[in-house]
Amino acid sequence: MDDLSVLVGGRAGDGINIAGMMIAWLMNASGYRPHMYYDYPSLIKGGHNFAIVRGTPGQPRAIRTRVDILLALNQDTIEKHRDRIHESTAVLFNADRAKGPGEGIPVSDILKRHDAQAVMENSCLVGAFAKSAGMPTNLVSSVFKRHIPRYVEKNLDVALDGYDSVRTSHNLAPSLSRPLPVVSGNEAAGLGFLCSGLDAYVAYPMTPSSSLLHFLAEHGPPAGVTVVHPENEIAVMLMAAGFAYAGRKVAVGTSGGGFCLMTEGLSLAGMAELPVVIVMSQRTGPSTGLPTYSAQSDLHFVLHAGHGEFPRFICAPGDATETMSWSKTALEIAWRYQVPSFVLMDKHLSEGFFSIDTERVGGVAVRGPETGVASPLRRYIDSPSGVSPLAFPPAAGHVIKVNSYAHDESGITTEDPVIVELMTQKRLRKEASLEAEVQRLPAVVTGGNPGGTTAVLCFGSTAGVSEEAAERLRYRVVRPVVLEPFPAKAFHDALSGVERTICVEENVKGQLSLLLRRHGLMTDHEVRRSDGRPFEVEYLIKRLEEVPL
Amino acid sequence: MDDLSVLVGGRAGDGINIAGMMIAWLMNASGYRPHMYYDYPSLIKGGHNFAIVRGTPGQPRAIRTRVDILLALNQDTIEKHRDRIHESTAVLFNADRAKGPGEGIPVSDILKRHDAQAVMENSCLVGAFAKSAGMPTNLVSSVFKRHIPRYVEKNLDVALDGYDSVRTSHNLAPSLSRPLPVVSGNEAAGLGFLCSGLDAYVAYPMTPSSSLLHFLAEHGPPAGVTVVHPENEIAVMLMAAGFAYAGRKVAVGTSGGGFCLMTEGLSLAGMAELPVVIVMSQRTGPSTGLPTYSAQSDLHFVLHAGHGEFPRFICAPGDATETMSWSKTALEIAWRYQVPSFVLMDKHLSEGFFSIDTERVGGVAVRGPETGVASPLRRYIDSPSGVSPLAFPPAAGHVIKVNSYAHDESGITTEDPVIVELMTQKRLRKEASLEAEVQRLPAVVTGGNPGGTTAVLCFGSTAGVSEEAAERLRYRVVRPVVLEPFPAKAFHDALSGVERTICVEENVKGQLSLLLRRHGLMTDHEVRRSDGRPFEVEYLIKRLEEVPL
Amino acid sequence: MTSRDFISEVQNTWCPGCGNFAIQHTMKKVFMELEGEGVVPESLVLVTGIGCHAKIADYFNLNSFYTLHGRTLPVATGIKLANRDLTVICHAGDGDALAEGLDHLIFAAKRNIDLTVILHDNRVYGLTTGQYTPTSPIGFKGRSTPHGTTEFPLNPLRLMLASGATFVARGYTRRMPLLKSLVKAALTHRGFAFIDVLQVCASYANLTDYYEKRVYELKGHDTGSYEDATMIAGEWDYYSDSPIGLGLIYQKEGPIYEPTPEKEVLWGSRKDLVMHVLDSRT
Amino acid sequence: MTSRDFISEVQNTWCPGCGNFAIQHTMKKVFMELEGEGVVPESLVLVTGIGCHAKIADYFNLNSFYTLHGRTLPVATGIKLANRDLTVICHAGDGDALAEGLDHLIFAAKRNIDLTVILHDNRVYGLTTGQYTPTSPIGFKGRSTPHGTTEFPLNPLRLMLASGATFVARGYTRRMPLLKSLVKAALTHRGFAFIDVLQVCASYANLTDYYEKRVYELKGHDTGSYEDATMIAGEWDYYSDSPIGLGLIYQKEGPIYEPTPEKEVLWGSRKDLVMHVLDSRT
Ligand SMILES: Cc1ncc(C[n+]2csc(CCOP(=O)(O)OP(=O)(O)O)c2C)c(N)n1
Ligand SMILES: Cc1ncc(C[n+]2csc(CCOP(=O)(O)OP(=O)(O)O)c2C)c(N)n1
Ligand code: SF4
Ligand code: SF4
Ligand SMILES: [Mg+2]
Ligand SMILES: [Mg+2]
Repeated sequence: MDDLSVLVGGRAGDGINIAGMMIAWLMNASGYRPHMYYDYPSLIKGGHNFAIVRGTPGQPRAIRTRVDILLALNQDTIEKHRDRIHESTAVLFNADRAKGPGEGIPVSDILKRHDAQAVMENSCLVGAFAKSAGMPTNLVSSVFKRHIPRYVEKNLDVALDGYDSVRTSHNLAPSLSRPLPVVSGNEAAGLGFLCSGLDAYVAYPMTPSSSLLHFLAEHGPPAGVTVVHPENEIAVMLMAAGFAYAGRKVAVGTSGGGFCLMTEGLSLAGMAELPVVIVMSQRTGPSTGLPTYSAQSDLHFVLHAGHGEFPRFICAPGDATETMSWSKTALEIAWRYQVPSFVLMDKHLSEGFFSIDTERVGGVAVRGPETGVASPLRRYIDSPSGVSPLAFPPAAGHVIKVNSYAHDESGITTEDPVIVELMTQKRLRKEASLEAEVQRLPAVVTGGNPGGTTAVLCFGSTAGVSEEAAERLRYRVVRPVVLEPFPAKAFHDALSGVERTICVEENVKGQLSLLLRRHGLMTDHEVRRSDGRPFEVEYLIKRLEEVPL
Repeated sequence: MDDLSVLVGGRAGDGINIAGMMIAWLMNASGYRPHMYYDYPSLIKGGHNFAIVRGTPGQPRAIRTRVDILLALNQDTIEKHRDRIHESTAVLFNADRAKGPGEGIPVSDILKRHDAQAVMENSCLVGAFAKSAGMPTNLVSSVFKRHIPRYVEKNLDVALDGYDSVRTSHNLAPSLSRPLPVVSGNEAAGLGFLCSGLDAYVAYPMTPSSSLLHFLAEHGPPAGVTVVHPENEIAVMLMAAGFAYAGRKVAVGTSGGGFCLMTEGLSLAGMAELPVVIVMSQRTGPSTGLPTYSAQSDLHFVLHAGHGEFPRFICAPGDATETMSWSKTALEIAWRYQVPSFVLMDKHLSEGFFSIDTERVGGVAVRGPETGVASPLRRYIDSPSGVSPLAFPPAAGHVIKVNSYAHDESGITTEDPVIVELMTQKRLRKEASLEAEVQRLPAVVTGGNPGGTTAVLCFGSTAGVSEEAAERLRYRVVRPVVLEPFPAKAFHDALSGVERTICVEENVKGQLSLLLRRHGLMTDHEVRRSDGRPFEVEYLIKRLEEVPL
Repeated sequence: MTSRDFISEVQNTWCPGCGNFAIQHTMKKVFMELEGEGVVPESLVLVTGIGCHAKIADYFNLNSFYTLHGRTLPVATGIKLANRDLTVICHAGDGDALAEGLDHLIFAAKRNIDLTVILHDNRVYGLTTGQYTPTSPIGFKGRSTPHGTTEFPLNPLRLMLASGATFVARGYTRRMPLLKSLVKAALTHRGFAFIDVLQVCASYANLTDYYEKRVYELKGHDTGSYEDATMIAGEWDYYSDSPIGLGLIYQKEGPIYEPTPEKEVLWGSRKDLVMHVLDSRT
Repeated sequence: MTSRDFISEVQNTWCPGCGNFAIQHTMKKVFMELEGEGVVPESLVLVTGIGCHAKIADYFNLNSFYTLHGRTLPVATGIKLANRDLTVICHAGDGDALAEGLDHLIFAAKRNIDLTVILHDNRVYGLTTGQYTPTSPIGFKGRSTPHGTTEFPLNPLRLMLASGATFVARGYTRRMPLLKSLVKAALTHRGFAFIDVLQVCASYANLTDYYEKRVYELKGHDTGSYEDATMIAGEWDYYSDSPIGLGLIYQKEGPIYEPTPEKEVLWGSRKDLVMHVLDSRT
């Protein structure tokens, strides 16, 4: 077999995410590319948590409903996931907290034997998984040694006893892929920023964007990145504006509610032409909603947020590799055009794990903003591209003025309709330049069966599942990665020969569909989900099959 | 003549708006319906201010470029408005601060004669206007007595000397219309709210919404309306949520930047199903922009503001009479469907003055929300319409829980996908009910030449100028007053027989046009203006005539 | 709703050992006492932010408004202005009320609006898994500051005193009888009452040992003296080694916020008012 | 940019008699003095809110960031963190910094970020034509409170002291020599400096007579004592009849805010760091 799905479940606080990651690393070390989905309610202890880890020789980017190995730290895990169990599923459970059917593991005995704490239960199950999947013990030791930060030996002892207590149920076909780094979508964004010269990251914690803050707070400062967690999201956006004014490359991150509070500052960035990157990771709304579940329901909010009209760039990557590329691109574009620039993500992408192929990571080359100073510097001097040269204080002999009011080329407030119109046109021209830039980017991705006459349309994190389902059904996938300025021509080109379109989205209103209408495409069918859970491969196939011909 | 346009101009602090209002009242008393546009920069003293007052026997709702009488308190006024002067324009100026051509008025002599202060300059010019327009002195005295709060006699003496110092240049045709109340768009909204039982108004000052706060702060409390001006707009929206929870009919008002700060609370209102009316008065953006100038550039922001998806009602009235009707309707709809409900305005409408025909004021009849309690009360109990019965604390024997998280029918937090989906569907069903309600409203207005095959499409404050221009050109005007849920059927019906559409908007992106595309209508031509100034009748006609056939 | 169960049937998901249990228990006891004294439970309204503390909205079988992160105060103010007969209680977090929504807290105090704020001051963002808050001690290593913070904490008591609060107290979740008397006093205080409750967070900031060594009960100072109160509030700076006084720090009577001084409806009917306004505009 | 004209050619539109002129003039003198002492004008950055006060951004021929209503502080903080060599000065309004964006002001003080706030405290919203602000006296009849406010004013000095500000002073636009020395001291103070400038608003809150009768220059108190400072700051409550002390109220040295304690770049290059992270994830 070469497509293994493992579910590990228990209560919040049981270390389910760590167990999932260990399984991912074990797969990785066996030459299987892992993808992990982590499902947890918004609480610290108790409640049902589970992770699904899927490994295949090529990178999987979606999960299946059916699992091959189910690791249950408690009875709940078995009950809640009955529909994932099929005849060849190996169910391995903590015999103290659950009863079968399946293979019980005497976890408390094993822990007692090694004088280990309750938190090591998960290591025991991970060991059992390795045996069940037919992995050798030396692989287990090397992965534990590499990835367990504390009490490695004891954890390993526990794991190996777990290993010994079950049978091998699946024999993974050998795979020769070399292990790749495994990172979350948020970490990929952080890595992209680090590569493209980020100077500062400012954020207020909010699921599912927080882990980007955590990542950069840990790794940023030693690399010279200033990381600030201020009083609230209003301050976040405005601090970022300050950094940008002073010439430092800055990004912010948040989710819906926090983004609401940034919209006034966003409009300021639009008017004052300040480059700011916004990582906006969607979760189920409205309002506090389901903090730890996903959605694609803020697309139009992000498209239109902030009062007044100003150019912006929005990209929505589909997996970790793309996230790393496009976060580089987003930062570069922000500076090249002095615009707010969005990386639109969601919980599935932000907190999902993927192996990442750094050689595939692209992104536009760093060319940087137009700099150089006119004398005396006019911060908003008009130009054919609409982009003005940049300079930052202190600039000898120059004053650098930015302004949230309508202003003249020097940044001085004006109410003169002629100047106002001139500057409005300048910003519009900047948008046109940005549009031309987007034409040079891989802004639309085609997948599945390139000749398919039925096309699945999607954006963002549903990329993986759409492609896998489409491959099965011999459908084409056409996916805009850039959503603003919308790559209309490339999109229509990618649709050539298509007779039937199905738009797949995680929202109730069909937000991509609405956007496409604006560009002259009326989608034929809609497949939507809005309970915060990911489309699993089988489920999406079924939903696509249900769509009338 | 029966169409009189008067411009009065001077510096900020000269009382130009008061002069304009006096002229409006004089017209009103002469049986002419006045409309006033007031143009001022964002400063307290100095700078150029002017008002244009136009009177006709029927209600004018737009201004003309050409003026018939120009009243100049200073030279600037003459210089800046040269293109408004035509051969029969009477130019009357303060001879101390301007020199002709035209008729100079010895203002300082007159003031000295009556020992009057400099602030009374404007009364002198108003008197001169009355003479120039051929109004009798007894009309001047009665209007002054009615509308000047202090030093009536002295102001009147000054006015009558101004009267005597010029010739009569225009003879208004007699009109028998009875004088109607003259109010601003904001005041009309306030009156609509008072009529429909508003309990509380919460706002933070922001041009051009502030005068609604001022109006209700003055007239609300004696009528039992609680008016609060809190620390900022976040507090505004959340206080409103508190009022709504406790069963009090509440409205808030703001403009773009302040609205940004309300978006998180808006999404809360959507999720918690709290009825809140938002008066959103647009001004030129982005960001601080031009605080005292107009725009229609926040339509899509208002359509999509707040993260996640929830039903909302948006209406955009076109003049004061409509504003009074629709603000009643907006409040009623908010409560009937427990949704956020918008009155979308702009500077031209909010601060423009119109006479108002109270007999024409409609608005849905007050039917109120479904109330009554289930036992035990479930605040979000599902129902065929999606609307749950309302009750407010204290409700004997019941607990009333509202919640920003995804919740069950009782308002208790849930992460269960089945319940989440149920409640999402309930909100969607509420939207469907609201859609059906909109079909019963006069949600689309047709004007101009009803049989015209060219249709001018517009929304909000451009109603008046579009209709006047369209009448001239024998075009039809089709104007949605409700923008969400969009009255698609009524709109398409109103367009029947139309072969060519021209969309008139005060923004750069064509926001109405984009919205119409979503509903299957690709507009043919666009006429836009984005410098914050109103379309004047002649200007719009010219622009419409330039549109290729 | 006589003799009722104040606690709802919702499954409680606070971590074992969490100080929120003590707060919940204390509130319940006070509510029961109040009911005994004739307060109808239906007139109680709990307003919570978002965070671990806020789950108390679900856990009480009482009217509640589960608001947004940082926004208890404006919502509570709206409710109170809408109906003066309701007893409005904010359960706020330290991240909630002191970072995201500090502005509102200060203005509620300034206005002396008649409601009570129970600050679940665990000195960490609990629900978002452990970042520093405004009251975290300097050097705190949270997930957003893994190298340790470099900021001194805010002293919420001093801030509240400077803002005009008329009832300022400090409680501690491991001193429940005192906490109960403070909550009772706060709820019966006419005006804005603020209790900074030092709440143990078992998972991210378990300061039990630190507190146990330092807390003592305040006695005998003049609770009506602003100067004394400021000094007492400053005795402990929320990070270094000094005694931590628990109890009522300051209380005074002051006028309760009313948006306008007008008390009576001057117009017989809305219609009369509208007619009057329209009339004046002809 | 040697020997330069600090004042720009933009037409000034403050009302005749407005106290902002005095502030502008004072700033200019301090800037000139600083230039004489070797501070390059290009290293000065003015950050303003929105309001009458904020027009100073246009009126100075200096680097400026004309922000949003209420948001001087976070922008200024970003600028300062981006480049420690800049001298960052916030010109904020009382509505601006004490209502709309109070949160930020308190956090800037808490962090002791090295910048200066000049509060143009005219005790009214000037630009929006006269509504009450947090420092308006009780009973103020503004356009949003035509029947008179019912709220006591905030005392910004006490708030700043309670927030950890290390330089707190009060100036008055009709005492320019004192104002100048305060501004100079604030700009040379290392850390967060706050000056509450009582600014006459000629159009909506002309309190000249009220101030002239009451102001006096503070002398001889221990500016290093928090307790003394709190008392002095409270002598006048911003509404009733008591002397109004002008001058430096409090100053102390404290560590300047740095987001993280790390000072050096540990990784030779970003690439090395990225490689290291990726490596640890296989
Ligand atoms: C606008 C906004 N920003 C961020 C969040 C994410 N968030 C939820 S709870 C929380 C922190 C809670 O900390 P605290 O208020 O101290 O409560 P505790 O969990 O410690 O009780 C944060 C940051 C949010 N819900 N809304
Ligand atoms: C978010 C937001 N709300 C409201 C406004 C409108 N506004 C502009 S200036 C101002 C008040 C200014 O008062 P203050 O800060 O005291 O400055 P002053 O004019 O008195 O100098 C207000 C409310 C705004 N620009 N932005
Ligand atoms: S994280 Fe802390 S505050 Fe939250 S429930 Fe657990 S112990 Fe309590
Ligand atoms: S309104 Fe007041 S603060 Fe504003 S410019 Fe005029 S006098 Fe100065
Ligand atoms: Mg906390
Ligand atoms: Mg002010």
